[in-house]
Amino acid sequence: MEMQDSRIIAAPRETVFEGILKPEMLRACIPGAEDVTGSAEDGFEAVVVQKVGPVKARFKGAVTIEDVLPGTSLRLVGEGKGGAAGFARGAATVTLADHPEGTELTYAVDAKVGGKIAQLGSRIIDGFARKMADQFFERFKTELEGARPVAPSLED
Amino acid sequence: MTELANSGIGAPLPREGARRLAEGRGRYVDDITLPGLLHIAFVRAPFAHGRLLGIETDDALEVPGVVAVIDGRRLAEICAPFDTNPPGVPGHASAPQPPLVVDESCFQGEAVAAVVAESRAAAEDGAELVFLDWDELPAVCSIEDAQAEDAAPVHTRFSDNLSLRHRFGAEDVSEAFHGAAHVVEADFSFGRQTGVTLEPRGIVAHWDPRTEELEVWQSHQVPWQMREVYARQLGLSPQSVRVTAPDVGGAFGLKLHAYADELAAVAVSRLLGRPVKYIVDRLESFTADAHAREARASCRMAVDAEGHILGIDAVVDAGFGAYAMHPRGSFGEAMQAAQMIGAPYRVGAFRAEVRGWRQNKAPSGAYRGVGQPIACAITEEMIDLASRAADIDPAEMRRINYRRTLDEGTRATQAGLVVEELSLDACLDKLLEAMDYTALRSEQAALRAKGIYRGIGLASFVELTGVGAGLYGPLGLTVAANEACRLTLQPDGSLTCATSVTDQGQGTLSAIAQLIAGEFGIAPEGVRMVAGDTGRTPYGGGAWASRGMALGGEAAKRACARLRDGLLELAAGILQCEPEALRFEQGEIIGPKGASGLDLAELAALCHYRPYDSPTGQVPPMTVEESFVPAALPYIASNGVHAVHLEVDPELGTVDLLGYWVVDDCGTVVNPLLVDEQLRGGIVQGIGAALYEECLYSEDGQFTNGTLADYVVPMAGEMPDIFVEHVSTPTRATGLGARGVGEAGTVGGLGAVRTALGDALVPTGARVSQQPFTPGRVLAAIMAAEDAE
Amino acid sequence: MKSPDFSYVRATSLDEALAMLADSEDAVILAGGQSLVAALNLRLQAPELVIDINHIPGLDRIELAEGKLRIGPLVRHAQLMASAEAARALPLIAQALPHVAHPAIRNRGTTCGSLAYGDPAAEMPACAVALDATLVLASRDGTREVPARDFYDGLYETRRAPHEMLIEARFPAAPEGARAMFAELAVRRGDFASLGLAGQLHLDAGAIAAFDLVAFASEPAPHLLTGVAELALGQRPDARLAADLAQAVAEAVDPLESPLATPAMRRRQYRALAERCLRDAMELADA
Amino acid sequence: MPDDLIRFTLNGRRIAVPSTRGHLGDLLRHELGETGTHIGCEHGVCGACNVVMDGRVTRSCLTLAVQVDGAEIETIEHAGNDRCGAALQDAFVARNAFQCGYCTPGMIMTARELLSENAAPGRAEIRDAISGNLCRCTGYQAIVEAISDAAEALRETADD
Repeated sequence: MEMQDSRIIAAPRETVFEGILKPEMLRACIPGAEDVTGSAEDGFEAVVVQKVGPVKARFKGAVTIEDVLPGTSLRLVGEGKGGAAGFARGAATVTLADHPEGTELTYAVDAKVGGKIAQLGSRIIDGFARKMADQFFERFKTELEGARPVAPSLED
Repeated sequence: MTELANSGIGAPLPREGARRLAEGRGRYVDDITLPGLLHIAFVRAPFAHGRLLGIETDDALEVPGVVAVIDGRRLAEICAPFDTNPPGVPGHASAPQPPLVVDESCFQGEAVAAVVAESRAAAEDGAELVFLDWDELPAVCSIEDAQAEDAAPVHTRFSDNLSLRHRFGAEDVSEAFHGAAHVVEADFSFGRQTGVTLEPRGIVAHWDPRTEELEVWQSHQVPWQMREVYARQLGLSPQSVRVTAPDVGGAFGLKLHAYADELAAVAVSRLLGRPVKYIVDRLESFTADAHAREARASCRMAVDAEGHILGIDAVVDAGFGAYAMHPRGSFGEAMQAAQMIGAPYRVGAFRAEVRGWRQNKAPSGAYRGVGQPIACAITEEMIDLASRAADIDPAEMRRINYRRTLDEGTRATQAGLVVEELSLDACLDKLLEAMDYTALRSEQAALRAKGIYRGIGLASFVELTGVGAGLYGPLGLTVAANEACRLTLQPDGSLTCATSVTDQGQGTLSAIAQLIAGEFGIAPEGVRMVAGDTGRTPYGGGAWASRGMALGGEAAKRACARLRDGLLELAAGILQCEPEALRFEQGEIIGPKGASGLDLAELAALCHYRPYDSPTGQVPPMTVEESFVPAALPYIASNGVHAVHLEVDPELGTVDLLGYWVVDDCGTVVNPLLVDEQLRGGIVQGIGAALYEECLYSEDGQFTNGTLADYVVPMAGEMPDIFVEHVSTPTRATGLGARGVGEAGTVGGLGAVRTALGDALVPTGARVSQQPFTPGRVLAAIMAAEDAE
Repeated sequence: MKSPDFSYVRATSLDEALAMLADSEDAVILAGGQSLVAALNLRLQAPELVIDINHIPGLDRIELAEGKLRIGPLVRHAQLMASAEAARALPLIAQALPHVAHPAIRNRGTTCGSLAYGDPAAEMPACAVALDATLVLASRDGTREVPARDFYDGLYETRRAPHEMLIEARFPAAPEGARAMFAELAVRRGDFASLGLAGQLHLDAGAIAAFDLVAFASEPAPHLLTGVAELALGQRPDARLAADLAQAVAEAVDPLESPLATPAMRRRQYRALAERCLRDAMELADA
Repeated sequence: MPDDLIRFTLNGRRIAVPSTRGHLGDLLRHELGETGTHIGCEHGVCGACNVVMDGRVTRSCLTLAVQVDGAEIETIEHAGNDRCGAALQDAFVARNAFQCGYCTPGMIMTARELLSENAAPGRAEIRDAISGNLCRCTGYQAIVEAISDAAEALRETADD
């Protein structure tokens, strides 16, 4: 499925862009992330647990950042292998633009789910992907705008 | 008929073994257990197309109860991949299919690794912890995508996706279309279906290293075929393999094939020297059972002003899936879908081209009717379109064109079909009377004026039943198509019939027992049937293509004749008369002077214990074996006509079935109790195809409705009562005269719903080409027609 | 398709169940189990702890008092269906229940379980929203009441926190002369609906005095059609009104795009379904 | 279950069996050898696994094995012990209301509950009652007729 949404973030464009590249930001923003290791250059490894309605799945995944146009856009590509449950993969193309109230972050997400999870119905899967993306960028906005600073380093 | 009824044929007797099933005493594969039994759960490919880079099994092996995790490379050492390219099908190409993926996987759900454990639950625990490392490859799923010039290959060993190309009939039929009074044309799309047997596939395999014998219990239609398959793939002597099919919870063609996962289970047992069980669960059954029916077609029909069919020109493109199902291939459906177009009718010129396309989807295979439902649906809708163009009543249009028999001097139709002894006129007469066709037509007209859209649909069909060696031999398939009967007179005077025919609930065994009982004038309880076990039955086919009674019944009849002739000769010697003067009645020999005092038990005791009492000193054999395959015909054609009455709700798009009638000719009806509900069951599957059932894949080859809640099969609430009537034209091909009936319901059901829907939609100007006719599709067609106005 | 391993506890009191729910990171309540056990078999869920409340006394009561019908958390669909008192008090529920799955499922499945689960295609949440029911949620820290109209956020998303349990659904009894409106489109009897309408209207002196209608199954959560109600209130029922309101329903719904039908098709189906169930409720003759 | 045993009554017999995580269907079939209850989908749609739990028809695949501690379970193996079950079995045999027999136990358990509540169900009521039981072989018509026949037979012998 594909979907698109945007958020206005009360922070300058450069700050927003740098924020995305920080590993601790991924840690804080990926919904259900239990464990994130790695770096923006080499990619991140994560264990993610997600629940939508009757489905609760645990994925071992990798997140890479591609097509970086500093300050302007990048692609976040996440891929999770769920053992017998199947796989989940999402790519978010993030574009930043100046906005009177800070920065407009637009994201276009293309999500794919496969294997047993896909078999159980697109109804749930669409909800799954939508929820993941919305939560990610909502948390991202909160983290960047919030008084609470991003934790400098979590133990791996 | 009186004589026949007395002899057991034609009596609506309850089925042998029925009480056992009604009391929950069936014995299905999952009910079988062995000491030391291990269980398998498979890790299956999550992608439609991928390259397997590695398998991580460490975590899985830590799970309590997990004994082994076995991958495709390990199995490849002891087990050959299926190679399904019958030499007799020119231009056919399919990739070899290993029991487990070795490096390239070609459909979502293909088995990759076997987790073997003390329980199924532990095996599944382990399977969750096997992580697969993949490169995803481009997937090609729809028939259109597979056809595209630049389509990625479904399997990297091929450069394109064309698996079969064939033409039936003439190269050029354009002549017939020039100057025809009417030419009609339509496109068709048939949704991919699967059989959904209520009992999923399952297997217990035991390679015993002590005896070096492989014993297999499998929910299957053709144990003899499977004996050959397992022996061949594992490099064993067929004589060291025994395959038993216990009670089978529905098969419908789905359990006619050899499956990679089941072969893997057998190979795992061979590897570990332990008995293993693998029961396909419902989620797996959707992605890993054979699929069927996916096809697109276009057809043109030319008729003259009086409605005579001048020509048919059709193209059928079939979706084969990733591999050809072993060993019979996936081409049968496509071939019959094309070849059977127009079969019930005299057709001036005929051309049907068929192409089969590989796709990154589950392999397609045999499912009840094999292509014939598609051919029937195309034909019948074309007839309706032509009848509207020519302004001829659809029933009359059919009658005008019915094929009574082959034209003089020809051996086959232009499509190469040998169809004889048809009774379509008689079937139609009976049908129209039963449904009160004229009254329904007037009611339809009256209701149309009120905006109520009812449709009346007819579908005539010719079905190829009892398919024999004439089909498989020339294709180069090592499939026995004869059916055999080994009949034994036991010392106590009871009879044992070991038959190669198998029974998945059709009641064939019961009908054969009834037939045998009739031959000796005894009660069917006096005949013990043995079937479904290569260790105990004579070599032969099994169950497919509506063959049980037509072929197995004939073999039994012939065995009875031989046994009886021997016994009568013996009795004649004792009674000092001619054997021709004797006959069996209630197990007793009746002679010119009435009851002789000799009965089966007495003769059996004499032969077994006191052969010296025989006047000649000789006794006839107590066991005779007969095998039958129709010599003259590759198959026995049966025929019939279906009718549907339905109402379409043009606002909701829903279809409500109001009535269903069928008149079928399956020749001699041995047991109407079995035959009628067999027809109804087939019809309900046809209705399922027409209205509900479809395997929905996403563009990237993910199966998206793979649960029984999402893949919709017919339930009791929506099904109509179905009126069944018969015309009986015994076939001359056998002494028994029975034709097959197992698929007749499915072959005509789809077409009849299609024509009824088309008829109902006439006032709206809409036509639904894509099946199943879901509310969404019906509504889309109606809305498109409204927009066009 | 065998469930993963889990711990199982049979609670003997509500307090005990709520305490365990609070103490465990990952516990689920087992009432009817008709969705939960399927999810376990399918390995869609792998809870640490399953808390069985089936043996807690007193949770299976249906009580009518002070104009409210209270449904306890162990009241099965079949039990509610068999209750004459419930049928009188909640004609909408009586009309909707036969559409909930099949007899064997209704024998075990609970009405509160269905309400708490929040399947968008389920009938009971739609009825609860239409009838303005109150849902009582309990946790170790106490109870709170949430109007059903605020409870459903989206696809299976509700206001229930993980440590809370739905311990009662409280429905206002229908006033004398209230008429239920219910219709759904499902492929087969007992299937999850692809779209549906549930509601109730009430006439006073020949005019519509109360009107609540919910669209469900085609959207992530039950959708109370307040705009349609505004058009209906104060009007006298006739064929014209039924047609106008049906048109308003079709315009008010917001069906999700699905592979089976476009939103435009869904609106057309809604219009037809709405007109029919409005006419039924208004007791107008067939069109 | 302090000693980790599931104790319940199965077809009139007292049973104690080690606790297991699976569903009731598997417990009956694989731990207790009562294989008449069939597993068709394990997600509650097909009805092949229907048994009677504490007097009500229940999907055994949607019931945890541990849940039946203290319960009374009745399966197809015992259905013939009452008039209604026996009448249904007779009628199913006489009408040939099945082919492969895989759905039959669940179908009969479901029909028995219908007839215990409704002595004279119409065809539509019968179809509605069995609408949660999948039969893939028959056209359902013989099943409807068998249930109807059984109801009639029970009415005729009601006073015996």
